[in-house]
Amino acid sequence: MAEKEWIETLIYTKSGSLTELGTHYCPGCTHGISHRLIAEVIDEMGIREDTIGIAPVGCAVFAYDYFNMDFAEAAHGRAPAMATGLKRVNPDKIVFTYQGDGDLASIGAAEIMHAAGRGENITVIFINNAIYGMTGGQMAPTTLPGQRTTSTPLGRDIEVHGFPLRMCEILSQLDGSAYVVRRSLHNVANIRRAKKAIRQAFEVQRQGLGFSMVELLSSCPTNWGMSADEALTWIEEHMVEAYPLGDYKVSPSIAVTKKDEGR
Amino acid sequence: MAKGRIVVDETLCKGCELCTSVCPKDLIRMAMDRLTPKGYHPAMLVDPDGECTGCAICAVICPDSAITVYRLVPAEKVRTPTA
Amino acid sequence: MQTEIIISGFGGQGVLFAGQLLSYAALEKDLHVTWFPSYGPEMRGGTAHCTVIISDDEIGSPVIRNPTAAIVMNLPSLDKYEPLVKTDGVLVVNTSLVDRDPEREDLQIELVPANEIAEELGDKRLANLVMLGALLNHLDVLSIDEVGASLKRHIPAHHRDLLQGNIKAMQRGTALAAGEKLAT
Amino acid sequence: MAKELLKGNVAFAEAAIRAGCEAYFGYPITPQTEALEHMAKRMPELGRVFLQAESEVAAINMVYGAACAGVRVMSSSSSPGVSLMMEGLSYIAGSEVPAVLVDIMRGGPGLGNIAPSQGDYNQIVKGGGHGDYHPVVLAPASVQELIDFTVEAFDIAEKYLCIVIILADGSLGQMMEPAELPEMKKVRSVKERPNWALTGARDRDPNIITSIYMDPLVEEELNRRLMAKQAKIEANEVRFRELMLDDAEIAVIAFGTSGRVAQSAVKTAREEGIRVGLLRPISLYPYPYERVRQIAGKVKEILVVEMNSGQMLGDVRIGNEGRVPISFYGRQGGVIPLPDEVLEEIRKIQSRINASE
Repeated sequence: MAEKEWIETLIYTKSGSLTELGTHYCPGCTHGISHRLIAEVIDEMGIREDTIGIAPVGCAVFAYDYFNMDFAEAAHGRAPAMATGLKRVNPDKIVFTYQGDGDLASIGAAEIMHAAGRGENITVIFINNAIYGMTGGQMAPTTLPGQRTTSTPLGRDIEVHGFPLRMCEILSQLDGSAYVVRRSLHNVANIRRAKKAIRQAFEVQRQGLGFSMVELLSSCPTNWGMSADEALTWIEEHMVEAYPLGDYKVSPSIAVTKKDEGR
Repeated sequence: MAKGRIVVDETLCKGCELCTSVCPKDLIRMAMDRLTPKGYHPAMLVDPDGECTGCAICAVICPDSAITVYRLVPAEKVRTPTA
Repeated sequence: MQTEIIISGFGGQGVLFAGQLLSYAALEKDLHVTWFPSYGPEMRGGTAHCTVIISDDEIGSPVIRNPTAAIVMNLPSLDKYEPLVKTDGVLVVNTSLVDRDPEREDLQIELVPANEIAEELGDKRLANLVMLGALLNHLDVLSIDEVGASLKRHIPAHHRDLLQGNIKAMQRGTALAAGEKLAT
Repeated sequence: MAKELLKGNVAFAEAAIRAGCEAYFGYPITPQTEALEHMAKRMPELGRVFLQAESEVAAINMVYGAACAGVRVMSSSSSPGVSLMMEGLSYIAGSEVPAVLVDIMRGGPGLGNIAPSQGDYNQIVKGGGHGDYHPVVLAPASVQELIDFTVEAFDIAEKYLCIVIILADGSLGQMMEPAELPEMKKVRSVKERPNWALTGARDRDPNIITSIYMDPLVEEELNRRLMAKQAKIEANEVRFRELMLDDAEIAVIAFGTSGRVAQSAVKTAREEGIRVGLLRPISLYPYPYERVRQIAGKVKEILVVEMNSGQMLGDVRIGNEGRVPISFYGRQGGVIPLPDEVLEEIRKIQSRINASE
């Protein structure tokens, strides 16, 4: 039997939908992972030249430096409105927003609700790390009860600050939502599921089915005061319980591969 | 002989160590003898026995797209790169 | 020459439309014209009024204090505008809804039981046109034929069946005014 | 095209359509709602974009989004709604994309009322939003000017990549006058959109539209670029109308509806033998300071008339440079001054001048 011929093959390299530039995110911050997943999905779908992104205000404010495609920078919380304007006059393009929890669930709560309610044919990538990162670790609308932040130094007191908002649960109630799911970035298996969900969300938009959102439970090692690894464990041990992973709304018209499940 | 190898781009690596925690063969270490231009100890492959399979799990968790993965593939199975 | 007309009444009495009709006729006669409505909460239930200014020259202010003519469809409108009409101006009063006589003696006053006439004509909504017809008898700037022609062009499609009634209402108003004038 | 009897709000909306406006985003507010309603009917008929947003905040950000795509886009609102748009306007200015806004002002502050006012002068002309920027501001005084300036606004916005705001008041929005609409202009195809527009980075490098520059020196560069643009605007876009100023001893300065009211007063005063003229600034930014300066060098007194508590007054003072006394007559709260009130002010000034001679 002849000896098998082996060739060294490139298995994985940085996505062509990302720029050469290194990010400004802190070491171990999962923003980088979500950027990568989005970029890889765009590569795989071959839509880089047809995609327009909207960056938020928050840590990802410079996302446009890292994505190799047309991008605009929105005012805090207004990305869904801006995406609406862009998409309505560019209906054949893929328009996505990238928003954090302060941007989407606090100051931009109205804009996200109405974009979903209208069934706006855009895709939203929602980074939920339960804290305000950019301003240095204040309470977010998704901060867990008891969680210490610089503006809840004794821990979030629900008597004072109320309860966290669960955006997937809320937005999935709206008729305009076609695909609303929550995934997590706390380990490799979940990262792979997250990527599938992002792919599905972009496919939903490509098929014109309506509003799609993927919420990604994410880490903020710096403001949580943990190592990158500890932060991922904290997601698993605390956030997943408060924000259960899963498919909250999957429009019946989506041809889903049932293997792609959150849990 | 190793079936795979990784190359860490030290301009991108921020030394977060996530790759070290997920490698199934525990082959990734932090290079404590040097700093990247941004001042981090970069990750590096330490694979004296050629155990790396090129599974790319480290690349999947790397937040900075710093890891490039190669694998030896039977010639007849060569296909285009993907994660 | 500038003619300023205020038409005032309750919301729903068609004062805004009567003013627009004058404006269309002025436009079609190549005159300068502005139609200025009162708007807002007073449109609902309270008094509504509009100011129509017709001129052979560019019009400055679209609002004026002292009109050359006023159509008052109800008592609050009479109270408000009777003192304001310019000397020798025209005051057309809807006596169907006004239970007092005007006090001014320096005006051309036309008393028109507009609602009764409108009902006689079969549609109480025609009161505004009866009043307008009476006014036109006193105005040099536009004739009833010119306003009638505008009405044909601009009556809303869903009211087209009322066109003849509208024209008849205007004619009745004019005839009434002409008749009374003859009588004095 | 023949003249039609047009309501101001409908007129500017239709004018925008004919100027090639491809997208309108708005939120109902009296006294401009007829514009939104006209757009709601007409834009879909023409295969263009109309969307009633959830708020003025969202509406202006939709405008921002569509502006980034390189289309002609606008919104319209009234004072309280325009306040909510200030954040978005600042972003549009900082991102240097063209957009048109019509503000049909009403009485304020606060919820105020729906009657005509000129109380947004400072908010609009002086910027309103955060940071160093100036929208170009045009103040029409008739339905025809409302049409003409709206059409022009799109050209100016694209020429300078800036915001152009039509500043009118409730009376202009609500009144009807004969006016002529322009011919329907063809809407640009996607291929004809400007090269900076976000249309997908096909066969070119990505376009990025942003207004954040963390490096103060880089931000300052943007500010300098905006200043250079403003210098051009100030050199090229000053507009005003005037009446009987040649031999005037008294100059009345008023914009928009108060300008028209003042015009009536000036004409009557002339009939009484008072040598009075009118300057009606049309571009409120750039303001006709130079013309005010020239006039101040010739007249004995200036009267400023506004439907507010004296907001443009500051700009007249700047142009006057202390040359002659300035008096102010204003009505607030949604009250339009009447010509005879202004006439009375003119007479008072005339007697002052007579007494001093």
